[in-house]
Amino acid sequence: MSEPLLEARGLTKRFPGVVALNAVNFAARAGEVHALMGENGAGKSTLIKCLTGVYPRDEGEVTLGSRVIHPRSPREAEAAGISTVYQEVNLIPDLSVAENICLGRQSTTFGLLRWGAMRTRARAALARLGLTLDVSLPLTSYSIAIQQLVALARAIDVAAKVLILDEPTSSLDEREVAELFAIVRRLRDEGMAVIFVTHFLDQVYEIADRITVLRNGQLIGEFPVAALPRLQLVARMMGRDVKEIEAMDHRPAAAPRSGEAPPVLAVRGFGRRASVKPVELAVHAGEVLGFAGLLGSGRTELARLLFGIDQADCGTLEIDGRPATVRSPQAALARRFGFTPEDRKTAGILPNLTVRENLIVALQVRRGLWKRIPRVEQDALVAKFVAALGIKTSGPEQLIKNLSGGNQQKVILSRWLATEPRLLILDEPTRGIDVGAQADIERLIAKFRDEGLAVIFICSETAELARNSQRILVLRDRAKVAELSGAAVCEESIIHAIAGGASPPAGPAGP
Amino acid sequence: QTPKKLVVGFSQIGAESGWRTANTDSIKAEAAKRGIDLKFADAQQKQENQIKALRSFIAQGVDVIAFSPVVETGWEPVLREIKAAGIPVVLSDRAVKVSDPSLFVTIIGSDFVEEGRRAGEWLARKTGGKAVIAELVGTPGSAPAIDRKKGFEEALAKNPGMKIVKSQSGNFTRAEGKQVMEAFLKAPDAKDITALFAHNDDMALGAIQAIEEAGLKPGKDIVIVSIDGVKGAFEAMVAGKLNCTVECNPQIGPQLFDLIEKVAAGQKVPARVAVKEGVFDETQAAAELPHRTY
Amino acid sequence: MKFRVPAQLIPLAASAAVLVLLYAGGCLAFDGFTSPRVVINLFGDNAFVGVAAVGATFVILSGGIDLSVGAVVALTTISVAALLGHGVPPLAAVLLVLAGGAAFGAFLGFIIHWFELPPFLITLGGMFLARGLGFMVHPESLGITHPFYGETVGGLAIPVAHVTTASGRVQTLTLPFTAQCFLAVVLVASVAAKWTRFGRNVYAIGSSESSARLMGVPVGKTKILVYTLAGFLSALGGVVATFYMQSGNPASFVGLELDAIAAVVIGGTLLRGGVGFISGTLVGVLILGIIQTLINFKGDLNTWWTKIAIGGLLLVFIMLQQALSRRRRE
Amino acid sequence: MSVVLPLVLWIALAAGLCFSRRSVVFWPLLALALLLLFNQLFTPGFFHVEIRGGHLYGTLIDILNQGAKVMLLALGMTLVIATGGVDLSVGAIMAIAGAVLAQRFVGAGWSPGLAIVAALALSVVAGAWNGLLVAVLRIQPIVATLILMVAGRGIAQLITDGQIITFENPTLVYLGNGFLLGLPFTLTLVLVMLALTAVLTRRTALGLFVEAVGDNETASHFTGLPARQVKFLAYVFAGFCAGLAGLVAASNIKCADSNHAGLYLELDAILAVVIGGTALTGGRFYLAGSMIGALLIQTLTQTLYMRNVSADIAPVPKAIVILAVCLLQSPKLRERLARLGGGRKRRAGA
Ligand SMILES: Nc1ncnc2c1ncn2[C@@H]1O[C@H](COP(=O)(O)OP(=O)(O)OP(=O)(O)O)[C@@H](O)[C@H]1O
Ligand SMILES: Nc1ncnc2c1ncn2[C@@H]1O[C@H](COP(=O)(O)OP(=O)(O)OP(=O)(O)O)[C@@H](O)[C@H]1O
Ligand SMILES: [Mg+2]
Ligand SMILES: [Mg+2]
Repeated sequence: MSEPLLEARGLTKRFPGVVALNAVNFAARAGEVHALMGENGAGKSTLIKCLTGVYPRDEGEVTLGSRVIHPRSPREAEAAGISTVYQEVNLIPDLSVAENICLGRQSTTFGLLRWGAMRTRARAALARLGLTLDVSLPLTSYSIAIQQLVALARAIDVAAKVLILDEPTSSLDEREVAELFAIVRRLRDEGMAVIFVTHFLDQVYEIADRITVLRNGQLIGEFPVAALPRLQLVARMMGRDVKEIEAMDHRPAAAPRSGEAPPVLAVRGFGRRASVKPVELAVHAGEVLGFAGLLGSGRTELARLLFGIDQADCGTLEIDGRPATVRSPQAALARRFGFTPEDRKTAGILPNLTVRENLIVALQVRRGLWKRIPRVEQDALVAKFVAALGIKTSGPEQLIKNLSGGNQQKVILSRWLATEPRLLILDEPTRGIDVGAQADIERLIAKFRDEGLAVIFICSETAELARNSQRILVLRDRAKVAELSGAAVCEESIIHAIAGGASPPAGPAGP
Repeated sequence: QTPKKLVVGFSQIGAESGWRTANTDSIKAEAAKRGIDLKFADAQQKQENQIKALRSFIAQGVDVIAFSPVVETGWEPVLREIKAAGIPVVLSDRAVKVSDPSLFVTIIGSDFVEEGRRAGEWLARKTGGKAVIAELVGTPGSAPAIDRKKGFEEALAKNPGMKIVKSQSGNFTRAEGKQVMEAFLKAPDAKDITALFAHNDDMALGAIQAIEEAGLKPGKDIVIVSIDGVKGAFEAMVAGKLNCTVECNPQIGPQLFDLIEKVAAGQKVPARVAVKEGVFDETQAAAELPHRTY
Repeated sequence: MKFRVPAQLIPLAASAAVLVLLYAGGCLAFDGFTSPRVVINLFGDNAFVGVAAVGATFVILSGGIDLSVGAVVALTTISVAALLGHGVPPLAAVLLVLAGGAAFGAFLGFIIHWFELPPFLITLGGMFLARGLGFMVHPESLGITHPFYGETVGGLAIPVAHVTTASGRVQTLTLPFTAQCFLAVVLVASVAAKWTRFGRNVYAIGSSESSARLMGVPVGKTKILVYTLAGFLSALGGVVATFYMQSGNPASFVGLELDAIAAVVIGGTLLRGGVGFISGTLVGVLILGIIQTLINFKGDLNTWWTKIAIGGLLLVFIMLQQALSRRRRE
Repeated sequence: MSVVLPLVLWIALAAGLCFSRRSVVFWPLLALALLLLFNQLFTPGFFHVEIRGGHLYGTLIDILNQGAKVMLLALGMTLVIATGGVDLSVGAIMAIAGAVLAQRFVGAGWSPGLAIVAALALSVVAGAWNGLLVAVLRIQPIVATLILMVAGRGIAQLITDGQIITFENPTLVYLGNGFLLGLPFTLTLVLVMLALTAVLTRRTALGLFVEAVGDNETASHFTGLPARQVKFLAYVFAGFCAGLAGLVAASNIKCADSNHAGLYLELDAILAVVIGGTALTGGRFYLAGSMIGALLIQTLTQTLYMRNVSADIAPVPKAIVILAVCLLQSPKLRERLARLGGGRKRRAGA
């Protein structure tokens, strides 16, 4: 076993109300991919931020090589040879892609930037990930997934000794993950230490050499991958018995749809210029309709259209078989629709408000300005959902921005569930969520579906999509290319349809 | 054939007080009466705006430029430019400090120092040279505030029995005049105050309210003298609440355009023309009030 | 590849279009508006606002705001006048106040960064401080009579055009030194904003401070530097104002910061930071200037109609800009 | 009286400080207490309160009465700032309200009640105009309200024809000068408006909506929250509050002075709100904090008057107080101090 390259001993970090890290030891070795695993809120991101000088650590020591280091900022960490991609996309929205990749390391002549060189370098960095973009466009003109790739391109564009990736793959599709892993392997073989955080177990077993597990800020242990089978890993992360976990894996089977009630929502020839080509779809009470497609295939845009965030410019929409319009989120809410956006940070949470307020806001909007939900009822609701979804928070009055990503997502889900919706549109609800919580959410979806909720489920994980959906709508280039139902709802046919092979028999939407 | 209409550019300071509005009205009315094409620009109390206005007068090719300067300094460059363009300049109301006196032809207006001096002298006569005075100063840094204070203090210097115990700016406004006077009256030594000197009538009128609210009789318990001579001041004098106002006459329109026409015609004019002004106290107020138009 | 105006350039282009429209309108409506004097005055008369506004642009790009501009300009003018009055050589006086302005800005920036306080409040405090200090330096306006000002600076003007005056004399029009300073500052600042690391860091911080920190941008250093630069440029604006008026006055330039901010925003820079151009500020300053020129040429507005007209033109302008940028984005 | 009232004041302050120990309001309150303490010790006559003319009379009473304008403005401003905006036009709206009041009453011969209603109605219209520009046309708030800030004062002067219009009507004069139960009527007005605002925001969902919009507009929009309407309402309310402040200001000096009414008061209002703990970026708001902020500013003004600090250098102490309050409030400073103190303790314990 080689010597540790980056090593932390006795690292402790306290936040008001939480001990995010409690005397954690951690060691990454050169030429090795080291996975950092744990549930939401276990302290993975905090560990990374302590290592790279974002947070000052309360106690502990960090060594790089044989040297003790005290980075006070990511800049110093990078100078010392640690390159990091932090969780969530942390780039500059208004700057161009090229600048985002080169910011802080631009080459200059006589103190002046060389824009041409910068663009070339950015294009090259993106090409390593198999991506061709117009690098002079501002970052915001690209989707979250592209942004995540840009962040990765930025991280690997620098010669570092240690590369840290905090959930870099949460928005990526298989092909992109494959490209990324090829690069990671190459870097590892060149002698770099790679630290990798993810909630995708498959990816861990595909790429990692060693795993460190954290739980509630405690170090659970460090294991070679071979010594830690999947179930063991999950058990360690969750702090349960392997038996318990095995029991958990039994998903409730999807109940077949009964009755011939009109669909909760049906659209025909529904689309928007330069955004989504006219589509036809119907979703019934008690079923989950999945949207499959590659990045940028238009799933999010279709969802926004259905929820009234963007307005359709053609086609008709029916609710319960009657013509209707949904021209704003307000109207959608009044129709008892719900929508959890994929971009949690900018479109989901109200960062400086409390968990309680974030949770009740949609219900409050539905009740109207004058009928304030009494505090007792609010507290009861919060208590109910915190318990039901297992939201980890120090209390209902905690600011939501201080929750880990997964727990934020659960709060937003609760926000809509509290309104007792008839149709729930979930855009990547399990992105960045740990296995336990993911199972929770999947179980909840099934439960509410069985109670008569109609669900539209967008997810880039085909397996997950297949597992949870009754029917699947496949989109490619912003147009509907197939609809799968019954036995066709399986990973193979989804991938087949996405890839654009001869589509399997796809029945037209609607009754 | 009709003679070409005289074009005059006038840059006014603003409309910061009733006095100033009356001044503007007088100038506009007189120009209209004489059939002069008046280019009027309001500077919103900013010197930089005035300079811009003067420059645009050059571009418009006016025959004569007149203006009431916001402050005394800072005119040298633009006046030189005007001179280069061959346009004569008449100052109204306030003076400017320039190294070259040929940069303007003449000035018509009041002498702020003299006004302050007259107020002080009147107060000395009224109180027999013994007074404990509170002073409401104008806007800090403004020419009237500086000069009126100077003149007033000159008059006091001759009367050792008179001293200023409180002095604070009321910004030439009623609201602040009242607020500052309220504060003056709450000091432990407020009982000693026997007189008030306000740099303009508006502040005096505000202060009168504060004095009344304190249960004192303005004009009796505290002798009040102010400057400007607006209508409200005369009304207050008639009501016995104000004792004296030193006139600063805003209605200079006729005199101003007499001068301008002479200047335009190339005639010789005196370097300084004083405005007809008086000092009015309670005894004359009732007789004068009907003649007050502003 | 299809040609397309980059989205970020649209507001700037719209502002420039409006500027041209306003100028053309003035030429049609008024005699004498076509005179080259009008254009020269536009640059010369607005030079000090412009210089200060460039500083404000950096601050706004970085996501902050600077309310101390007017007070610092006033403090600078009176300080220069007082220093010259005490026999300090002009160049030394100018250098001294520039250093003072930079130090003042650095002080504000330091507090804003170090204690994580809102720039609005701290620079408001700075405004009061500078205003009071100005009156402490000298409580009333002071003329500057030093020959350096009259002759040396005056001699730096560049002849650009000839006009015939009403009396038939041919006169040479010059671009005053103040305007040259303004244009030079715009040029240097544009380069600094677009072509230096510092400039790009400013944009990055304004767009997303937390991301910028994680990406290794020296946030604290950049922020302090931005306010230092703003203080320096405010002081330079003050120096330009002394060239312009040859006097100092502690009570002057009240509300100049709002003019500066308005110019920046009209120039297409977003107040939230991260988006905008220095050249936009140039356009913004010229638009505010031309609005005033139009009112002066109109020549019959009294105080209140002047105010209403300024407000109205500002509104018309903003609507036009919005309409143009919306049309172009479609 | 002279002993009782200050005593009551100090007890109330101490209680307030204890009560708000964990809240944002603590720091501005502490600053106010410190400033008052300074005056108690060093400014003779500051705490002197007596009964004169059947009502309380003294500097403390002046602070309440003169502070009322900024307190009223700050109420509306708090909501506007909480939505992530700012309203620079409130000073101009004050001038408009005063101008309408005086012109309708004196010029048009309306009854005082009608004149008041007209003034408030026009203020609401002015607020709605701002709301329109910000919420519907999506113009940046600073620029949008700058328009009315410039033009509004012109409109006020247009209404009064540039003159100062004076009035003596007892009803109108009572607004800004009257006393109710020995205390200034303006205090009652402020308390009623404060209670009204508190009920409006905390007993309905308006407060939550305002905070949500200010915190993250996109997310609010996505939850179906009527973000535009909420913003619009905030500006209308700020207009109404400014109208009330304008009435008080005009009544206080028994005339409409369009050129000076409310001049630069928008800055004081913003300052009061921010000192009170509401962030300029929007989100959480603190009505009580804003009131304390306004009182702090007025106390400071009164202190400068009482101590005869010359008006031209008065900005310096004002700046020092602002910076001091900011530093007091800065969590960063406390964090740094705590780390220093904590480090020492730990070392001492070890
Ligand atoms: N800035 C902060 N202030 C207060 N508490 C924080 C802060 N950042 C993190 N925490 C808390 O620290 C704990 C660890 O959070 P962390 O983000 O490290 O979890 P994680 O393992 O990365 O989770 P996820 O998988 O959801 O990203 C959580 O309880 C979180 O609420
Ligand atoms: N590879 C790409 N190149 C350029 N633009 C892209 C690319 N991928 C996505 N986009 C842009 O991002 C927008 C977002 O598409 P949308 O979010 O609807 O896709 P999606 O299927 O939901 O994918 P995602 O997984 O990113 O959410 C698209 O309209 C497109 O403009
Ligand atoms: Mg994390
Ligand atoms: Mg998507």
